[in-house]
Amino acid sequence: MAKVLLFGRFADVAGWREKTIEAATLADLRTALSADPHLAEALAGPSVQVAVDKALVRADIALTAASEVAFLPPMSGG
Amino acid sequence: MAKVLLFGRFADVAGWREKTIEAATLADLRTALSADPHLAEALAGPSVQVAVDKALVRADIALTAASEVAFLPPMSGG
Amino acid sequence: MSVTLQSAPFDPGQLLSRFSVGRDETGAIASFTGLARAERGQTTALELEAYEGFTDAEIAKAVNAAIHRFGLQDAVVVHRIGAIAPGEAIVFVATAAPHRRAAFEACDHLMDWLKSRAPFWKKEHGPDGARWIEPTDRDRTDAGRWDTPFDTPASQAAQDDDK
Amino acid sequence: MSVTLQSAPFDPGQLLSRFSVGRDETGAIASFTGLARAERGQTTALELEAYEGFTDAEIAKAVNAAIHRFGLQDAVVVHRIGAIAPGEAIVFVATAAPHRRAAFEACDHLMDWLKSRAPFWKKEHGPDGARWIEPTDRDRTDAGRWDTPFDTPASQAAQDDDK
Repeated sequence: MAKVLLFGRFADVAGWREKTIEAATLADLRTALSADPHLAEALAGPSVQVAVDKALVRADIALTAASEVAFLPPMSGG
Repeated sequence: MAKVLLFGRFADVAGWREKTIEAATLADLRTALSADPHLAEALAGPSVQVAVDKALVRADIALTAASEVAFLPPMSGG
Repeated sequence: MSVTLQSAPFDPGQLLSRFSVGRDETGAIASFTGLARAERGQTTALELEAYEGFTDAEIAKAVNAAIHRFGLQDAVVVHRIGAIAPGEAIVFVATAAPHRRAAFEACDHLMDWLKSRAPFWKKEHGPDGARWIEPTDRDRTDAGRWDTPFDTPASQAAQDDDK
Repeated sequence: MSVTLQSAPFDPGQLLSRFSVGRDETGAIASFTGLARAERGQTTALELEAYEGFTDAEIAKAVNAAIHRFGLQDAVVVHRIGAIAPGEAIVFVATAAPHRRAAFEACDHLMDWLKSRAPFWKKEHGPDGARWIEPTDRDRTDAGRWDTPFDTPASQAAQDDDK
């Protein structure tokens, strides 16, 4: 279970910005999100970053009900 | 004849900033100013520039009563 | 040092006034203001999205690194988020140092970092609709000017891994 | 474009506010503010002398050359003359351009020029009396960074001749 945040074009692709999703790990969460093939394709793109509780993560990680998972498209800069 | 302006340390050395001096040419004016040996020494230093009517001059030049001659010590920048 | 994300428009001059008072030992203040361009009607508005709590923390890390690297006495970053109209300020950076070389270089460096590596997502609205923008090659090259073997930002390292 | 010599103190922020309004096609404004340093009590005041009508004309030439060289949309220089107390602004330079590289480089260049080649004479007042200041070697080196075969300022050429 985690609060999931989508930024930039990911939110446009998915049609939502924030959702609570049942998942024990980040890998599980990715699988759950893949139910939307457009979002799955967007999240698989290059330079996509994932932050758990506002820290970038690169490996799989366990999630709790309090976890906040953010999917970040390539950053555009300010 | 010319209005003579001294800037920076030249004015400190001479004890004046502005004076009207009889001189037909810049060379004559330099001779007249040499009456003050301290000023003569200061004006002979490196990087000293002379402006006549607000334009830098390097050669001798004729002066009129309306001429303004400025002696500029090495510029310090702002 | 301060980093602010705000949706309200700001006057860069007011920020510079506040930053420059009471500095008896600061010889140099460099500032940069980025404004939204109309592009002759091609851009009607800019929309900037940030991840609050993450974006500001990443910027603060970059500012603190710049303070250390360039020997700054102080630095400030204010960045707009949300919708920005042409002519409005998007970003303001000011740096204070005893001498001007450090102030200029730090300000230049921070802007290069902000334009290419700061966690923002930018949408341009024009007469033909909206599109998401990514950093230009020039932005990446400019930011690369400052890289040292000791200085690969975490976000950049993560990006490189993904490629 | 404007160049102002003034004996009254000024607020750099107010100048930046004025410079940055109504710029729909300006993406970048760089500014620099030079402040008088107290040097821990070693400098009680700075005194700057200019040759009015000459100094401002020379600065205007340098600003116009920078506008042409860097493709600026606008530039402004305000310079104090007379007595300046520690913490007060001595000089303010702002440059406007479509993109930030040009704005930064032009501002940096103008400051290097102003600090080493602008016709000012500077006296530092301290606890042990007053002394006239000349440009530091660093100032000359910084200004030299911008020299091109086509770009030897008249004042510099005259100086070189005298050496």
